[in-house]
Amino acid sequence: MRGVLWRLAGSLPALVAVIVVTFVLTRVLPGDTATYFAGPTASAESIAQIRAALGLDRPLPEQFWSYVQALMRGDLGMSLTTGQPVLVDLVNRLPASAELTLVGLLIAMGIAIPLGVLAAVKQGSLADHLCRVIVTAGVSLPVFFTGLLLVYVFYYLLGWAPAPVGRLDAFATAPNFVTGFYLIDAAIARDWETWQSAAAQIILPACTLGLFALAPIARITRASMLAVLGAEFIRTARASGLSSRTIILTYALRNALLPVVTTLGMVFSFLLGANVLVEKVFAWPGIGSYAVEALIASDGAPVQGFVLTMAILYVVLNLTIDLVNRALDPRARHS
Amino acid sequence: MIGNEPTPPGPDGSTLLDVAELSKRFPLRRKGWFGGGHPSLVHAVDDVSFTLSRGETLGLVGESGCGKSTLVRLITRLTDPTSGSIRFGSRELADLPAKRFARDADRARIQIVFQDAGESINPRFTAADAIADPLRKLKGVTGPDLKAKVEEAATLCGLPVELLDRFPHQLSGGQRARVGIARAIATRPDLLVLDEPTAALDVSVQVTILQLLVRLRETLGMSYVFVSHDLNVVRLLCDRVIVMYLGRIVETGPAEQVFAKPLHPYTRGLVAAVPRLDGVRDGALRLAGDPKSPIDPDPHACRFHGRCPIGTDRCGLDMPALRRFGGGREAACHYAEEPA
Amino acid sequence: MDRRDFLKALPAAAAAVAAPAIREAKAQAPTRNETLLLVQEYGPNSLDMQGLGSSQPVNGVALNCYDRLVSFKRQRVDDITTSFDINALEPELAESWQEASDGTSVTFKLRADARFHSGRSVTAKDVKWSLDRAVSIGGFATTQMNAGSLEKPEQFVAVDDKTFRIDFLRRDKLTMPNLAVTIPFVFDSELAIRNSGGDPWAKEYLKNNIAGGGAFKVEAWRPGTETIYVRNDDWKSGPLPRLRRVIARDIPSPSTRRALLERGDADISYGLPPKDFADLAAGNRIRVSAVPVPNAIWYVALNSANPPFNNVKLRQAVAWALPYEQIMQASLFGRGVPMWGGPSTPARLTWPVPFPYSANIARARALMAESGVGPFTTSLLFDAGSGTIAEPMAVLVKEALAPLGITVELNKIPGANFRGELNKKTAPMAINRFGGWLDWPDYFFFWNYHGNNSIFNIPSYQNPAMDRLIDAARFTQDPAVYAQNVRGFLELGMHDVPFIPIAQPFHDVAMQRTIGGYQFWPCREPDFRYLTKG
Amino acid sequence: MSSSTLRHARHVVSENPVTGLALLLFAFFVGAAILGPSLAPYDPLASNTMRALQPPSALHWFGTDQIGRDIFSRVLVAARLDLGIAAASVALVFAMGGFAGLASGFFGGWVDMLVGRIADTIMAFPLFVLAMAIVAALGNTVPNIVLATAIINFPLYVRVARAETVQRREAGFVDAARIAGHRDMGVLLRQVGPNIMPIMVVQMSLTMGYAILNAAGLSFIGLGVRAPTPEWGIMVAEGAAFIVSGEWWVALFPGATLMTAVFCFNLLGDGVRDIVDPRRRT
Amino acid sequence: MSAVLDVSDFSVEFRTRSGIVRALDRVAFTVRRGETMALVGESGSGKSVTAYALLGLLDAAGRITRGRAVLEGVDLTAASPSELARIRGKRAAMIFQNPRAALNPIRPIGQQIADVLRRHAGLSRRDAMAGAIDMLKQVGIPDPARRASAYPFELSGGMCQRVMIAIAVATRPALLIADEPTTGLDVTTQAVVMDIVAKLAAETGMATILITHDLALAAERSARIAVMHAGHIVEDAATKTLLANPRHPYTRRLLAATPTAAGSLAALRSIPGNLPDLRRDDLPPCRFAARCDRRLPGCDAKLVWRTIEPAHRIACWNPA
Repeated sequence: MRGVLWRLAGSLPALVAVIVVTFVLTRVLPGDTATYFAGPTASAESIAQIRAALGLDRPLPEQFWSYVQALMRGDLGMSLTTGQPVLVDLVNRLPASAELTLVGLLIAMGIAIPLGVLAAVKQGSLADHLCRVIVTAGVSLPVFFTGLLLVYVFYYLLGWAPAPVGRLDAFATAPNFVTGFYLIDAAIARDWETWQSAAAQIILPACTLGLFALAPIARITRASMLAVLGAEFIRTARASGLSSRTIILTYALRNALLPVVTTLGMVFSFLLGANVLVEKVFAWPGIGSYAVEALIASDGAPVQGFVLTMAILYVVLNLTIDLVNRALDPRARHS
Repeated sequence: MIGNEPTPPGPDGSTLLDVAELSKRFPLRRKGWFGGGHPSLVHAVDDVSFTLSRGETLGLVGESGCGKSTLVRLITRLTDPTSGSIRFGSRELADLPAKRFARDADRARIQIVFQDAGESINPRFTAADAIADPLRKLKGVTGPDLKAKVEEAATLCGLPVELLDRFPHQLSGGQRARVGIARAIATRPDLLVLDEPTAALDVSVQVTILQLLVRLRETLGMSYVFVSHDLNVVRLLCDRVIVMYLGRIVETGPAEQVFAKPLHPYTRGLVAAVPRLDGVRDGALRLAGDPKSPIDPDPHACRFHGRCPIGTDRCGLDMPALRRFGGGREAACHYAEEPA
Repeated sequence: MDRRDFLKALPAAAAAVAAPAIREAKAQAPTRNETLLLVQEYGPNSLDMQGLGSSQPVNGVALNCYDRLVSFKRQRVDDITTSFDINALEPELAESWQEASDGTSVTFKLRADARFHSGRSVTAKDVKWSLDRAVSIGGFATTQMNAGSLEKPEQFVAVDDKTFRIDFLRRDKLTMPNLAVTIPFVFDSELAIRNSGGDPWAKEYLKNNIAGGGAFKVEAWRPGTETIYVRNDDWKSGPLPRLRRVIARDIPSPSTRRALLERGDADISYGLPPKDFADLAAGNRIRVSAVPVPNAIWYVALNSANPPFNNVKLRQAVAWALPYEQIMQASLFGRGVPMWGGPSTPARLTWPVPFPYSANIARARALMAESGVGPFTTSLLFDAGSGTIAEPMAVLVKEALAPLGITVELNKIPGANFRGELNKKTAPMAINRFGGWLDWPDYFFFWNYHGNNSIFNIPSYQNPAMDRLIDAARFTQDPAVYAQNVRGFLELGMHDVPFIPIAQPFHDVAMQRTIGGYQFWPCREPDFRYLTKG
Repeated sequence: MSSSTLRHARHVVSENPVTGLALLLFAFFVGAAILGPSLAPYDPLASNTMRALQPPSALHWFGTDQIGRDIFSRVLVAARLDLGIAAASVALVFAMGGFAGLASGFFGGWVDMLVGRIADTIMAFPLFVLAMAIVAALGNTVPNIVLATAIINFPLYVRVARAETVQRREAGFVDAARIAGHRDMGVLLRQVGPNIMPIMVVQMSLTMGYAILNAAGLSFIGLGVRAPTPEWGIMVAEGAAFIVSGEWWVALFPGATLMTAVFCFNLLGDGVRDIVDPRRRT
Repeated sequence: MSAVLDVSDFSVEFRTRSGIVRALDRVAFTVRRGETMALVGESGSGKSVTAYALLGLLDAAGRITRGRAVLEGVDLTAASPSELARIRGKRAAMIFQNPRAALNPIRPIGQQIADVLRRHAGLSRRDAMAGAIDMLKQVGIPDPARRASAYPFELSGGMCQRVMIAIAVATRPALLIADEPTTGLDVTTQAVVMDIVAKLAAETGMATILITHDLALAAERSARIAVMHAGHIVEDAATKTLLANPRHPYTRRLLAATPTAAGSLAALRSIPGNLPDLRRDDLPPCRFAARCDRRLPGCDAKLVWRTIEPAHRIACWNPA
């Protein structure tokens, strides 16, 4: 517990740095919030007026101070593009991104880990080479391109996938909010029609993401599996005549999972960032596309809010990985 | 060269190295909320004193974790001591930070042969590069002069000159050991520290390396500090021996006598545990269990207390100091008796 | 805008967003045939078109969820499209109106049965509050009101419960038409004030809530995701809409929107790239309604205030060098009316009107020589947001100017910064599209060519002669004087070419064959009141 | 490289045909990058609206785009820019991250702390969005794209260099170098540095692919290289609008080329790793 | 006493890139119940390969090319991988050097012992754990019930080696192969660990093969020593006989190079030359011939195994 708190405290400097860097970045972004607010027909005076009202005419440190004060109150500012408080937008959109990323990650794990294990167990075999080519091809696909292609083929040409209109079919109703994850919420509500719609909608974008996550996971699984299979304790296990099932699953895989878990964390945070492009293609109402739109529109507050959310997520993620590692590895628990 | 006069060599038999009350403690990194309390200390080397004469070979033995390696790093000035003195010739080296010592004039005079010759040679260096490195850096030798000196050192160590352009992985274990020795003697040091130089070698090769070391000591007039866990080898090579236990010296004396009639119960256990070609001796002394933790040891208790077969309550309350015995021997045990 | 206001609004906004999640099942849910699925690039960022910073789709909210006093007269243009007559008005909330004989005011009689969604009867007080708000709130709404000489709250008088009068500041032909655009819509002022939290114009409340009496209510609004409208069954300002529910989904990818239409999953979409409209129009599965956007052109602006384009010969040379045909083909895919190759004097006194230029490299070279400007490098600004059209256009312009010794660097600016860049008025060349809601030539010229140098005067064009012509045309009552001045500024514009018109764009809307009743308005947002399905 | 390394390389290629294929592709891309502009059958910038959106044919192998430019020529010419950006950013991050990681691992203490904090901070950003923000803030020029790509890769390089350095910090040869009179900086740059080089080279070839993707992604969003410069990401973005309408070649060829290039570099990264360190093969 | 393991004519090859390594050539020996036999040799002599090959633990490159190895009536060279897996750990077990690395770092030691019991003795989870705790007690680990849930990193090297021994002998195997079990341990710990092995062997009557490079350790701990050189067993005799009367030139050389508690450095002699390259096709029949000072012309013709007196075999035409 103390270790956890320590970890949290240790991540504070990074969070502060993130806040500062984002603030500076958004201030140097070209584009002028006041001009945007003033509307197309505004005069110079009215723009100046609005600038003063927004506090944009004050010196940067002062602006930063009021930004931090607002942050302390949980106020992340307003989005110009959606017209909503950034916090509300983020709260509404985060589950969409998280659900998409998690499902993508699960798909990737479901394929990559067995593939990596197989490749390691049959090192140098055809399966190994094939696995290498497949996962490398997966990571080589630009997600923006894969997404388009998948939509074109599976929706437009074949009609197998539902219309890429977001998290639910247009005529379906969102399940009652419990976790914000439609798949879970619909299951809780036992609303299988909605569940099906949500599942059908998520499958293509999640695959697009998953394809991208395949390689790092398969790669690290194979590498760490190979390292573990070559370890002396595996030789002991074999010398003790344990079944190959026990050796591979209980002895090798559990040890091999330690670096995999660490990588999963990185992959997850990487995917959270990478799904900005996927969300755009699939009209997915997540925070990624939200941030990109805002960035393109030089809309600072959502970008700041997004980055801050991601930074916090990153911290939480690392913490989770730490905890998982502790659960898996007695040595980590000890130190 | 940084304005330090190199120590002038003294006559054979005079004191070359005088280590006094040398200690090294490592703080343990402890994550406290406000860093409160004193950090725990690992007592790696604790209050160690000894001298080494010119031309002498001093053996250093003890179990893993007894502080041998730290002591070696201290006297080769790779690490700074926590307290104590290291006099090299007439010069005090303990106050000189290891960083500064790197280019000191005396750096060339204290060299070391590392335990694993393969690992101690930069994999991207050829044998010649490795041997040339200290010559170039410490003696400023360059050009053809350098080549000659490298070849000379190699030849002295029985390393064929044609192997000089090979990389470490292209050499056999024995050849690598020779490269390691050639590098160490290239600058003609007065003190050579040998850190288990034959531990990774097969017996057949070990013999030649040991014989080479004896020959080099005689021709170059060096003093050795020889670290090994193999008591038989130590006995063969060393004039005197130091036995360490948990950072402290428990016994010193002429090698032959220490192994023949150990005074300290730990030395007795150690000697008894060495397998012998003449077969097992029933009822030999066994040291069961493991050494205590070196972290914040009780300053009043004998470090061997608890594992000692003859220890009494007194040993837990009163740490025995090194006592002198006849024949130039010392032992740190309340119950050690003058050898018969 | 105070950040504290934002925070206070937070729970309300969150509730507004969360509320639909606990929608109760309606007794008689609308059938799919009564539900329209509209897919658009992006949705409204507010529910209040009068508010600051409202985006284009908010016009749709104003149009469908609020009523105005009057609307333009609807006018059928082809078998799928109904447009409007800007010179004729029809009743909406007002059942009749009467201009005073001295021409200083107009008095409206409000519909007796008109009720807000709240059930309260619409009164003249509400109309006054709404128009007061429009002229006082600042930003676009106020500017638009001012364009019709609607400037002060004192102009608006609630005579009695159902009688409302507007006093004219001056005689302005734009005053009455300006009452039919999407700005002067009528709020339920009591509801708004009750929830205003002390703000006289209830900006925060109205941004997130509908307080009106239009034909539709907003059932759910998830900014950036979807907006769901349901019919107001008690609507009296017109025939009850056939659609009972409209789902407007934000689908940023145009290819996806096209695919949705082609596969029959969406009913209607607009804002596709011209190529897609061209393809869809050529096929017969999807219907495409195309209306040339009134008062609008795609143009290349040349900065007339600074060298080198302050040289009129150089501007003319450029106008003679542009590859109009190629642009029309490769960039607009024919979705527009050509604005080049016209007679040397305006063929008609309307706007836009074809300019006399066309691609003629020999004339361009000659004029270039005459101008005395040597080879130079310049840059061409365009909006990344309309990149599908502007980018190929820019590339073609760049290529076409190379033979004249003009090296053009393309400067693609992300949407939000584009306006800021334009505002700097320093860009030597810019590609842009402008359309005024009120379809008069002098309206366009006032905003674009006038020396008052509004933001839309991208070339920073300054010519006192032009200003005189425009001002004279704007406020004359005499048709002959008007015609003379319009002819004058059109000709001057053609000669000085600070703007080189390329084409008058089509406003394209693609829809399933089952969709009928498409209505085009100046704001260009779809009007659900007339749409039918099945 | 010693002759034994070469022999080993040859062995790796012969044992692993995939690496051979990657090498072949690599040669092709490098060739395109060097010779591209002189090999291109058409001017990559010349439009011809008469021949707009032509499907692939003998005249135009990859077809033509919206304004009739030859896609094959554009794809070919783009190789130099795309690979150039990737190579430059990888070289930059190699220098920055490699040294920072080396120093961090070697000296520990506050250097390690500082470098770790910087890397942590960068990692806490969603990387692609950070790259977007940097480019958006500094302006979308090629040097800024290179810089942004380098910055987001920085933590990765630091991590690898640091781990490798820490592993070697305690190695015998480091002590040997000290004994031989090397000071810290000397040991760092001349002893440890060259030893972590092979791993860093592997890292470079592995991140090349990612760097290409990143640059193309930025261009796709509109924050990268400016039109009408031929660049794979922009070309995919431009072509994306035409996929549904059936002009698949506009996006497909640049997209497939982009993919192949990244694929090639990723495979090559594995191959280089095999050559440098057979035990690490994954 | 009956033979637990009878190895005859046992050859192993490794296929590598640079050629076929003839790692073992016609190795033959017998271990009896309760007997401890030492396989002694320098690195590369093939002593570990022998152990690995016997238990079917060779990696993919290695294979047994000829010979038989009969363990209690079962020919291990003819057994299928799954049969071998059932024999390993049940009837023949093995312990290794570097015990800490040889244990699963993230599995409690008790579990690791219990895994073997469950697999081979078919015990329930609970019985297996009880058995594991009992085994820990037998190998002299204090407080076994509590230590059973400890992880390897929490134990000293000596303790880990005891756990290894517990894993190996948990199923009362007929044969224990100890592959350099004390290399890397301190001499004091080595003595204790070897005592435990001896005690367990005496209690259960299992045969032990002690693989070591340390002739002194072999002398102290085994009844019989087989000396290996370059894939051959060059001499195999009772320990006393071998030390007192070594006949093979290599054995004599090895003894002459081994430092003893008495004697001087000058008296030690190294062995000239190197091991032959086992990849060579023209490997001489006697692989020591090139280094041998008693070499005869006949040495180049054929290798001979001779029993020169009961229980003393050598591979030499010209023994000392």
